[in-house]
Amino acid sequence: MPLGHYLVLSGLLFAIGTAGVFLRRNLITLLLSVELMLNAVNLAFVAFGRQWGAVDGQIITFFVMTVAAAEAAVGLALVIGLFRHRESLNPEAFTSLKW
Amino acid sequence: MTSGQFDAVIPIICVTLAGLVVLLAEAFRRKGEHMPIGGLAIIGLLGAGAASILLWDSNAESFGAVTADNFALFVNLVLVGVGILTVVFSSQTVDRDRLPAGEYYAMLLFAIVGMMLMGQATDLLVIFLALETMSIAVYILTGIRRDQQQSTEAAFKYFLLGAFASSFFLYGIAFLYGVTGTTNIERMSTAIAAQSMSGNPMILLGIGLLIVGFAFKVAAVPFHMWSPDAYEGAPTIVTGFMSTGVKAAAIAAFVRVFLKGLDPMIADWAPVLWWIAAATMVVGTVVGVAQTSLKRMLAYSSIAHGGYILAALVVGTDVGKAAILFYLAAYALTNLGAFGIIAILGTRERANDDLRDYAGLWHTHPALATLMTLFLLSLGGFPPTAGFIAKWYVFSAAIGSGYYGLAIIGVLSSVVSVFFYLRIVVMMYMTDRDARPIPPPVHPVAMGGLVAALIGVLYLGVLPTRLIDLAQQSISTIF
Amino acid sequence: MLTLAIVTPIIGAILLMLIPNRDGSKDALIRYVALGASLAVFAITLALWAGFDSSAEAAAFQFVERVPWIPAFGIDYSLGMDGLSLMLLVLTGFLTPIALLSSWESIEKKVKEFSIFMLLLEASMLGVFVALDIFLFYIFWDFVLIPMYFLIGIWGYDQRIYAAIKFILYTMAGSVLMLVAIIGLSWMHQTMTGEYSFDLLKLYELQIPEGTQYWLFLAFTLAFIIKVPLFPFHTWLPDAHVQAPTPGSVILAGVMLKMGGYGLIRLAFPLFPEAALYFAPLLATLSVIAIVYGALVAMVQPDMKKLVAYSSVSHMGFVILGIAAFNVQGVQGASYQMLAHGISTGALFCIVGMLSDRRHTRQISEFGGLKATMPRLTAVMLIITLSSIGLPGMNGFIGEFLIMLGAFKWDPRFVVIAALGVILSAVYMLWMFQRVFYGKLTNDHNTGLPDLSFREWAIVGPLAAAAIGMGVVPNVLLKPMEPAVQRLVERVQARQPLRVEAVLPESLKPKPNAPTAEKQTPARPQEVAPAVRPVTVAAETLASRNVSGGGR
Amino acid sequence: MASDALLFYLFGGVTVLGALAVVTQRNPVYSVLSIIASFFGLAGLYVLLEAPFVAVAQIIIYAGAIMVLFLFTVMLLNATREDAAEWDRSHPLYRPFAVRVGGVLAVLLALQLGWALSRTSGLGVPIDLDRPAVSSVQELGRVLFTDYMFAFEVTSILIIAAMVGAVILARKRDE
Amino acid sequence: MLALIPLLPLGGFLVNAFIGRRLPKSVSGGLATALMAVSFVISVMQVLALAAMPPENRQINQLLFNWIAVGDFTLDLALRLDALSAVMILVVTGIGSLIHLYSTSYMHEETDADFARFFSYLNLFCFFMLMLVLGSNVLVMFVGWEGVGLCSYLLIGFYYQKQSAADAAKKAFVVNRVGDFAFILGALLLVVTFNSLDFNTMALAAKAMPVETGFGTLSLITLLMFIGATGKSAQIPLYTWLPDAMEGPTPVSALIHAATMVTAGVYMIGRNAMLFEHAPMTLQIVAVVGAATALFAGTIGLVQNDIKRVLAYSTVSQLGYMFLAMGVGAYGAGIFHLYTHAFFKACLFLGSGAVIHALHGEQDIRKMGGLKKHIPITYWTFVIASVAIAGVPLLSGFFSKDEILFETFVEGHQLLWVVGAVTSLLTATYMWRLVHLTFHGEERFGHSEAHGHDDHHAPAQPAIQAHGHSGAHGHGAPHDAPWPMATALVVLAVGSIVAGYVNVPHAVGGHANLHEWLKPVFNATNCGQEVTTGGLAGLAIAECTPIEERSGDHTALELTLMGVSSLLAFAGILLATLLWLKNRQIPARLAAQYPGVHRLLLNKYYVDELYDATIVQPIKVMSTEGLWRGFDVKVVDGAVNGAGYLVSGVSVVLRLLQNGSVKTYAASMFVGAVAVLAYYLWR
Repeated sequence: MPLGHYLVLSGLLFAIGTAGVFLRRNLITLLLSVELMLNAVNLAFVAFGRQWGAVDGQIITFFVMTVAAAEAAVGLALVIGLFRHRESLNPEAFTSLKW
Repeated sequence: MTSGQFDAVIPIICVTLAGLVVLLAEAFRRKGEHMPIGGLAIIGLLGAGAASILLWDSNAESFGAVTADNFALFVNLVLVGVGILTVVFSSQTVDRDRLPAGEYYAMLLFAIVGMMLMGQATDLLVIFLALETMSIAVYILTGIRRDQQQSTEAAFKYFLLGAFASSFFLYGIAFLYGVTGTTNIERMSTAIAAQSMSGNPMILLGIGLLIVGFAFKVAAVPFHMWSPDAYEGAPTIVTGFMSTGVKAAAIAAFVRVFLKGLDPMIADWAPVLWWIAAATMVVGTVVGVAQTSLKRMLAYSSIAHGGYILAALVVGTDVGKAAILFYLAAYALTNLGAFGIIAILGTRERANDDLRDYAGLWHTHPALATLMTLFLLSLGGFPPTAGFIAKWYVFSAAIGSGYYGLAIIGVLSSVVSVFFYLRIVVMMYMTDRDARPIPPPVHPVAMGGLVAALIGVLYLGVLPTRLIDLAQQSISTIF
Repeated sequence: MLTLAIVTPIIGAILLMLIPNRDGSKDALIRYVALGASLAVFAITLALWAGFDSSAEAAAFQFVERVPWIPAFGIDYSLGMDGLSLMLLVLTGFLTPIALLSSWESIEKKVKEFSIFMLLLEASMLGVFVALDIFLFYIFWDFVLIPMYFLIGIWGYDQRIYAAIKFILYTMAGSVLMLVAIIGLSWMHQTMTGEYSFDLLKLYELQIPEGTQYWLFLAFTLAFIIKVPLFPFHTWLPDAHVQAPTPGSVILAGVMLKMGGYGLIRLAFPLFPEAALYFAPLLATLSVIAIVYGALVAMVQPDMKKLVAYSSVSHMGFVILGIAAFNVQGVQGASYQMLAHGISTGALFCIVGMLSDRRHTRQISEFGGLKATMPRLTAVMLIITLSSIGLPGMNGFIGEFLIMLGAFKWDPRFVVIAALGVILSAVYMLWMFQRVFYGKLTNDHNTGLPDLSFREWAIVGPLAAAAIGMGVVPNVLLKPMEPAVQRLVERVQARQPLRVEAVLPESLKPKPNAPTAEKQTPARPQEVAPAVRPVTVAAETLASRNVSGGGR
Repeated sequence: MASDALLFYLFGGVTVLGALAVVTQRNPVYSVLSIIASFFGLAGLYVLLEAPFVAVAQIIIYAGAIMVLFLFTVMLLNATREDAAEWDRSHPLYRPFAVRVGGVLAVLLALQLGWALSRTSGLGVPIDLDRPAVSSVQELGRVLFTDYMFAFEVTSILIIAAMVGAVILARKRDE
Repeated sequence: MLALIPLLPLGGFLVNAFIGRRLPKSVSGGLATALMAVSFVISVMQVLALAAMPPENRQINQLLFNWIAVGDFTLDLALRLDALSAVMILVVTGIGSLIHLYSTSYMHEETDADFARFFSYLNLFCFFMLMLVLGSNVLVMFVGWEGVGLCSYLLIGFYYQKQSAADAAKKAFVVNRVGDFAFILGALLLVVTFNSLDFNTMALAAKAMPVETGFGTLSLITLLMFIGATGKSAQIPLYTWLPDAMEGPTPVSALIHAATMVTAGVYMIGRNAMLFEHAPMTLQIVAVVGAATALFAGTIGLVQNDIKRVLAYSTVSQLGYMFLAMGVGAYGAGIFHLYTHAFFKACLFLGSGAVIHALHGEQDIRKMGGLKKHIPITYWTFVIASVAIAGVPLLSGFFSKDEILFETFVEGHQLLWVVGAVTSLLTATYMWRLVHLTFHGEERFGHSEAHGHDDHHAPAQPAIQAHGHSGAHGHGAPHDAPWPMATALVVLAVGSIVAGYVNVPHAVGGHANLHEWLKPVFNATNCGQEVTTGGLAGLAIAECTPIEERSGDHTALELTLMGVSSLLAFAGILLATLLWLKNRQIPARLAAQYPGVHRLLLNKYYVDELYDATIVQPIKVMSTEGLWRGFDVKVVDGAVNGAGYLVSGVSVVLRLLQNGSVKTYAASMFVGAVAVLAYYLWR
């Protein structure tokens, strides 16, 4: 398969991730969208790595996964914290900081 | 350790160890026992500072991914200063706000580790990891006042948007990797230079996405919207830390990536950054005008200052790079001082950051008011403060390369910014105190920190030569 | 020595900071310390005068101090003075103690801080006048704003905050563009000579392309004419003046406005001669508008301070006119007018301040017939009024006459309009004088107002004496300035065509059958005046340097 | 080759559909489950790219660990239904605006990426022609612990920070 | 020595100004008077010294110091006594001394402080007036010129509590300033033309220049200077301040507004005769303006009811005469009239002061009459002066006026001569109207209502009001002037008779001594002394006829004209006697018959009102509404504040974008990202 296909797929995934940020009214889904975006990047890395015939692409995905895990942990902790304050997961409920 | 493989990372190791020690100390601390945790943090930071000084001019490299060139060391020193001042100011706020001291200082130190690494890393992947380390620590610091919804909310917004930005950033790295086959900045530069790539859409995509990622971290318009909220919600002293440390680290990495790795493409990215810098300067100042919360106001001011730094980045000459370094140092001292004062004046219940809280401050806390005034004047760019020299340096760089437009936008927006800085002064000096409770007395350690910052600000304003020379040396060694 | 002059007030300010005075118990001590410091500065300026060599052959700048400051950019801490600086230094040194004295009754709260700000202000103003490095110049220039901002904002009247902010933003908006131009200039020096320099003397030698000059000149000039202030950039002045406390107004009008004129003479014109030539008619046009406009608006002001403020607009218009002409008479006149205006307007503000201290109002309509209760104040006010309207024999006249002379040699059309100011100044000043001091005591509050106290004598006495003295023996001040002005004018004119009889219509040009003077005017007859001097027919000759030192 | 293409489209389809399901589901539980499905698709693609170790890691770490964390949180908060739309219509910037803009932007972004790629030369060439793939776990480990050793160490700090942070943030409020 | 002449009064000023209020009146007044007297003596000595010199270099110079030196422009503060200034200093110090003497008595009712103030002003005035006449260059002259204006201001406003006085003072100063405006421009043009302001230098230089046929530089200069002179000397159109100036104490009117200051304009033209001589067009204007003023003021004087105002208009009219003389080139005649006028007009004013004094401040001649028997000294001196001013033969006024008319006629300005003659008739008429109404006829002053009921004029001077009722000055019959006043009156009356004899024309067997004396001054204007070559220079010689050489050829004509003017004088007196003494209904009837004309005259042709409506009010309104509230506040400040509001407005709007929703923030980021990418893709 040509590299272009993978990249287009990755781009599509990335765009879907960004769209998710807007479409959903749930903090957890927002986090999932971010995960989608990271996975899109991972796909690109692996594809590029394959293109260059090097392992770097694959290795970088490990790091990305680690980061994603760390982010997920912190993000979910924050979601829990927020939920404790307002009993809501709607991002629109958290606009006490503005202007 | 003579010129071992680890030389370049000694400063980072120092801070990391300090972070771990702090964490352990907290773990072994009995309830109610007082422990000089902040002192431990300072020792670690001083170690890092000493190491940075010792490494000066050594150009040590470690692991092929970390360098200790003067540029990085300069940034390290700024970060050490930021860290120490933050720790010093925290002495007043940690107990008052009942923060978990060990974790707080540990996060602070881990954040600094990330920041230092951002300056020192020569590999995009390491930069990304460092960025994440720093970011995660700062997210946590932002949300550390779990009892306040605002704090958590700020942390979440910052986190979510930061995560997006990281994705963009990472995607950018992916494209650059795809084009050049490496994430090492040096090699990337060579690869780009080897084959003319200015028309390659992939590399342009990579550059664009990297710009987004970096611009987010330095809170450049239009990627700035998280910063006022995050700054307002975070504990004040953390805000100060964020606005200086995070910015310094992000700029350091920005400079390294763009002026070293992507230098061959400068004709492609400079125009974009030109617009971003201009918009940042303008929007930062203009929106700051309407603010009534001091923290928010300084958040916008911080955005604007990011714009000035970006302007120097656009220029990209040696003068510009040195100007960036000088600006970072001057701005760090000044802004931390200002935020330190706000932090000191806060209480557990309220941040006391509304403009009206400052009415008549001169009458109740003349010393604090005077200090605040001087910091604000420095932010506004009045002589004889560091802020003036810094701005002059940046504009000088811009004008020297013919960027008159940027310089004029810059000076005019600094005039506008003076308006809101002076509003604070007006409140402190020219308005009578209303019936608000008088804030608590100042912790002597914190006061010492403020005075030290002030001395720094004035020293850099009156005798900037040493730092200018240092900045010039720093950039001349690597670029 | 110059550093000493700048540092002395700073030391004074630091001393004041060390005096604990939370409850105001040490106010008296603080006032004496501040006064002492300012008097010391005055003494230093006088010593500078005494040590100044005013002969035409003397070095351009004297008492030069030069220490590298930011060598990376060729920025020096470089001070020096010529006659022009000297006179402004003396003016500053003279007015600051007076302003401090005038604060003794009008400033009651936060005396310490007030005095500190006054001394800092003095230091920075002195710095502006002696800086030979334009970077240093800009630093002093900008710093001046800060103490003045506080003086207006803290100790001013009702609208003080608006006025203070307007003042600082207005003037800053102008000066930041100058900063851009200054940097641009230094880069130009770097490109042309390969070394960074902000040294004024080196920059003078720069051959800047004309198109660039225009922009740089405009940037510089905008900063200066806002400070002066020139129509239509004058609207900050009435607000700032009216709202400032008396000492602030005195310094503002007395010295700060002069920074603008000084800047034009010292920087804008000699640095960019071609541009200056190009824009001079524009400046002159604005200046004559300012003269008439300021006077007309002053005429209808109900508030005394505002009236004086607008009169400043008018008078400073003359200064700009003289500078725009940029020949020896014009510039000398402008410099002299700056000094004269410093004295008379300073005194006017002092007197208005005294009235407003007594009555807590400055509305003219609140007064009337004050001569009956305060004859001494009236007498002093009269002297100052006359000096302000340029009565011959008083300080105002010399400057205005020389300015008009200089401008007339350049382009008489401007002078015709400017001379209207002569009429109008009499109208508004005398009208105010009449409404305040003449007539019957109609307002009961005005009965029994105390006349001048001893301290107030100490304030207005020297001012009035100076006003008369400057009119009678102007040469004392003109002479030291002459070589400096001569040099600057030559510098500019060397790059320009002669600016003489440029516009005099053909029919009005004098017939050339009178013997044209030799370039070397013979030594002027000393004792027997009428001995016929060769008639130089309307030629502002470049080489007319041997202007006879009239000393005998 | 044809089977490659078939598999690519199959896995790609699963991935994309899963992703779309993530962002269109109102129930977060379904979203989490959809993303797991999408990850399986990705894992398949990694296999196609001759990166089996990554594929396995994708399943084990991502689908197995991280997503379980998500699922756990969803359950913990017992927020299986998304809040009803409660836009603040009084606000001048009527909230759905952001949503619409965001949607448009996402499409634009996709188009931009696609266009950029379409203009890049050399992307149409099949990947596996010139260079051999490196898929051995041994090689992977060697590189990871030599060239990427430092990065690996850095992640340790990252993880400590995240861990401690998550603990602080999620801890019960009363101390 | 020369410098002492002005410096003595200056010393008097300083003493009185600083410690005067603590001195008794006798000391302060006495000192001032004595200093003036000494100054007069010195003047006489100096003039004698001058006379002893050969006529060609009759000049005494004294350089005080170098005043202004800038570039190639240099100016000395120097004094110069020549024949012309000699006449002037004698007038100034002589009449000045007398008026000082008079004032010691006249002002005696003031408080010590005010008394000293008065004398300090008076001394200061003399100082400046002497500087004016002695100044060796235009600028020193200008110092004096403005200085006397200042003193005039101070003295008119002496009764500062009186609104009308304060207004009049300001008006005087401002109107003078209008003249100064032109004067300064003239001086500047002089500098540009001659590069000097020294009178000698300019005279020499001007001599070498041709007489201008068109309107050239010299014409412009002289015209500007003449405009200056119209201000100071109250000529059309700037004469309006002088009648108002009568608000000042009467001795002031006598000294400043009759004898000395107002003649400064005439002096100035005389001083610069060499320039005017080369600018015939200006001279023409001077003559016409002078004549017009003379006639115009004379008509107004005819109907005024305030004793001092009548005299004021008379002064304006006489000044017009002088300008007429200057304008036709009869400089000597002009100066001669200036000199004689000083005597009789001072005498008249002082006499009117004595009348007012006697009536405790009454100034309205309709409330006088029959004073002859009460105040004989005043009466007789007043009559003598009136006869003199009317031009009755053998008195001083006759000689000077006559000479002017003669010269006018001879110079070919017959029309102007007619105007002058009519004015002469008018002069006699209104002066005698004044004499009749004041001194003759029935007594119309009520003892109990001696104070003004006049609607037009402000109430009597407060100081007099305040003190007038007490002590010796109670309500009694009018009493004659005390000795200092009487002395002054008598001396001046004698002067009015004999002053003319210094210049008896050749036609009646005199030697025209004054002309001879002044000859070197005006002869400096003679052309042809310098032998120049070239066509233009030759033309100059041809056109330039020495004026003073003319007389003698026209003895018959001169005698005829003398006769005519004598007749006119007598006719005027007769007419006045008829109308206002014998048959007083006629003027009233006339007034009723031509109410418009009468009102026009009474209201001084509404010139003040015209100025107010066309200049003063529009300027005020324009300044307030147009410039200040309009341009300044609305436009400039509007722009400034508008910029501020714009920034805050934009700020508020941008701030609203920051709505707290994380999605909005994300959207902003994506917008940025898309834009950056778009830039790269569509570049």
